[in-house]
Amino acid sequence: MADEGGIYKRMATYDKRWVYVALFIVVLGPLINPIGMPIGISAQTRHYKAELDTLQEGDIVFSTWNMEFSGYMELKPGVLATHKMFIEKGVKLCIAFGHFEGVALPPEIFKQLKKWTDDYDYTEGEDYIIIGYVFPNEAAVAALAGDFHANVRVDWRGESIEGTFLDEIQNGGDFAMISDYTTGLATTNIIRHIVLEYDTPMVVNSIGVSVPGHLANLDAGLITALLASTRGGAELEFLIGSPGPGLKSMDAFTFGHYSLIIFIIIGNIGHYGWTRRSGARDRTGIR
Amino acid sequence: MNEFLEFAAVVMGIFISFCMYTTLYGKPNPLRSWAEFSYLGAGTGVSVVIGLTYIWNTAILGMQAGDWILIFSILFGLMMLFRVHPTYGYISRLPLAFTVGTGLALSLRTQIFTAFIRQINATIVKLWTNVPLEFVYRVTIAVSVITILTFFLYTMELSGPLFWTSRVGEYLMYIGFGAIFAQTFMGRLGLFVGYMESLTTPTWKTPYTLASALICLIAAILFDRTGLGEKLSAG
Amino acid sequence: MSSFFKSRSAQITVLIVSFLLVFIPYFIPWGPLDWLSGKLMTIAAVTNAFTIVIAVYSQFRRSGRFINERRKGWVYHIYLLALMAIMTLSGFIFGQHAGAYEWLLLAVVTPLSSVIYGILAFYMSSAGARAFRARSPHAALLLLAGFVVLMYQAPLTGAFFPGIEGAAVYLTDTFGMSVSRMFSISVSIGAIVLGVRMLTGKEVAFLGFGEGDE
Amino acid sequence: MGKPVVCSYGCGGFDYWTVAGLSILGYVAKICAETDTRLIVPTGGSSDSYIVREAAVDLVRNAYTAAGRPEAFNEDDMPFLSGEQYAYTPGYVGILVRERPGTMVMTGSHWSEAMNLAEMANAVDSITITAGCYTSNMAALACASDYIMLGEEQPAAGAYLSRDPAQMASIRVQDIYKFIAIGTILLGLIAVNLGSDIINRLIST
Repeated sequence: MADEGGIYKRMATYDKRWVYVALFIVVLGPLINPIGMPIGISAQTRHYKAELDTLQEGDIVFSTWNMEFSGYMELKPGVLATHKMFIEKGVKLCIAFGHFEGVALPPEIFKQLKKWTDDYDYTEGEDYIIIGYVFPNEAAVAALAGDFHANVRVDWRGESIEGTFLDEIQNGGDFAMISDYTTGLATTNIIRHIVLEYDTPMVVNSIGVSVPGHLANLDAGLITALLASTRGGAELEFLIGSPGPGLKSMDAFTFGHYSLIIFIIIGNIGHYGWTRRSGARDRTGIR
Repeated sequence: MNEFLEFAAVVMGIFISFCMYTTLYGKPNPLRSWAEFSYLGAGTGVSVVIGLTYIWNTAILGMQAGDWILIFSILFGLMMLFRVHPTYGYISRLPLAFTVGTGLALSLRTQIFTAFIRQINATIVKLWTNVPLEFVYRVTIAVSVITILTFFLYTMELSGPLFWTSRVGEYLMYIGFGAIFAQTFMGRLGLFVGYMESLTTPTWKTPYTLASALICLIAAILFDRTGLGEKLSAG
Repeated sequence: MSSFFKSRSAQITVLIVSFLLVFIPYFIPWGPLDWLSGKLMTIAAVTNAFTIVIAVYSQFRRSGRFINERRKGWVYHIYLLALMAIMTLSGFIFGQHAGAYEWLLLAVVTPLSSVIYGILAFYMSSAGARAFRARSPHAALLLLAGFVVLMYQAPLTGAFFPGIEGAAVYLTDTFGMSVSRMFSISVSIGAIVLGVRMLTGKEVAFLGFGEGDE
Repeated sequence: MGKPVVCSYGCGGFDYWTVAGLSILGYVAKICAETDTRLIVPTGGSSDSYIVREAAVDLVRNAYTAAGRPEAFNEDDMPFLSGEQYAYTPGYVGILVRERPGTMVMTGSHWSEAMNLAEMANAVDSITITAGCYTSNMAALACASDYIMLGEEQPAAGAYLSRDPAQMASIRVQDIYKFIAIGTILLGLIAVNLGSDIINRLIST
């Protein structure tokens, strides 16, 4: 009796750590030996690129990095591909952080963009200014949106921002566009206190978990375009013809999804083969 | 930072990462405790430096530039610290009332528009357009929003039409949850794949990554089998 | 003086006045009031930033007890406090772009932050594998929708089976979006109602007042 | 079963979800005090959470006092796990792995760490009762937990358990507003499909 149900019981009650081992293997494998399988391009990403194409040389974009260093791991393809477009177009950037880990991002990001910044002579102070961690809470976002220079006097190295292209910015409405990269953090507050107040167009590169929420904002006209997670970034790399970490990760992305699908199938076989007959209960909150 | 120090930091970062991944094994071990307390100490240190720098850049430099009203931010900030004092805790009530009052004003004055009116307005649309698919989209959204809203009514008995709309709403909600679970999984997988990509690029990192993974897996199993894991891990 | 702080009605008055001074200028633009409202927001932002000091104090208090009483794992707490001190002192002395601060940021903080956030993929896999089982109508609908969107999100599928984009985008952009929209509507109502409770003094626990306090 | 109970009220400041989480914590603390069950309450998780922690300590102390067992209250079982979300998470997971509680009740405003905590509680065979506070969290926690409070079921549960008239009245007001929202959408759809966008213009002035 003990082993009754045999293979079906094992399929229904296997040690979940095998799921973890499988995920490590299917992700690390293709990263170490890339295969380069094809990918489809979504309409959402095409619209995001079209929105960026409306920018002109000299436009000042508010590039808001509302991400921890860990969130950057997911948004890296979208961040790098979008900033390559900004550099090629000669757009000026005001870069702000929404998390204290943001201070670790500029060295990492501009190291990956070095070829572009050298080719286009794109320099800090002239073409981009990093004002640092300025969004600790909602009050700080609202204050900065209303009176920029009363709340931002120095950049992230403590040097004055007077006499730079930021002199043209008095409030949130003076930016040509807000380009947000977000794991959540201050994005909702930027929509509330800049977009709603000044109608500044805002494009968002969001982690997967926040996509449903931003779809509602996109449909309500609060944001103008949405780039979804690693996959959106990989599609943008493809559209601008500059393969990077996104396209390299797509094989692992495919296998990661397929491994979950396989485990779901195994679980359902085990459920119908053993759980239903044994009267055991699946431990889940779904009614 | 010179080259050797940067190399050492990267290799240490790889090893400490897999020490934290031993959490997946599900049993306590000293490698995981070391990683946990490393992050607790260094992470709190970073937030202290960034937090106090923000206060300096905003309040102190602001006052030096003539914004004397900002003296209240220092005064209120110091009063806030009494929150943990056993006897004089009541001193923190003034700055608390002030910050909660301004916080409420900031969120309420815009939330009614972004999260309520704009969302209702976006649902009230012409259903029929000359694109059949768009008609299907708009009807689905309208029916879903209305029926799911009825599922979350608590203070009235759901009988008659309300019974059926709430039942339909519950089923449509679970379809939504299925789609949202998959999107959330895509995001989380993107985080993990993005980090593994950074641990294998440039390629010189790959041997250190595979070695750390193997060492930590073996260590987790040995600590568990010998019972040392429980003894040597944190309380 | 202490009676002012201990008076519930006095603190609720402060709450209401600071609320109005920031709420009204949003609807009635008037120069001096706009200026004051902007300054109050900056003051509130800086006041909130001070709470980091309470965090460090609470951490020292808890670790101190572990060390003094030699409780299990007390060595880890010495290590924690030492690392916190090194990070803080190095950040202020050498700045955020040099010294031990920069090294520990690269070697400890950013890797572990990436691990702890990225580890969710594993937990979602095991939870999904356990829960996506067609054992009830609700679970079957969840499984079907999840399966279609998961298949679509695997980049390879779209290249061979383009039709899946239509089905998956329909599920995410209608049902998924509707669930988000519904929660957005109902949560905003809840937040507004909570705000009214606070302003009318019905919710004062956050100020440290008990039930009977006056 | 002799095992402890872990109950958390979230990492946020005093927001909509935290108030509900505290009401549920008050009820759980009362039961634990009456049944002499050890209660562990992880606190911290964000800079906003410092303000809430003091209120939570008072709440649990009062529950033990009301049950006639003030000496059983132990503030060490309300550990502060840093003001940083990703330092709070491994600390909380460490408590689950070491204490292996019989039940974990996770309410209030939790963010991405909720999945870590729910799956680890499942791994140590705890009964897992959770509440999600944003859409993606609810979908994932619905799969990972044994029992879940969806969306506003959490504040409704908090009001029901605390018997606080103000919270009960709030749930009633929210239902009325939901009816207003449903009515507005229905009226608006009828009007706009008959050619008049009067409702759209009315609500967006």
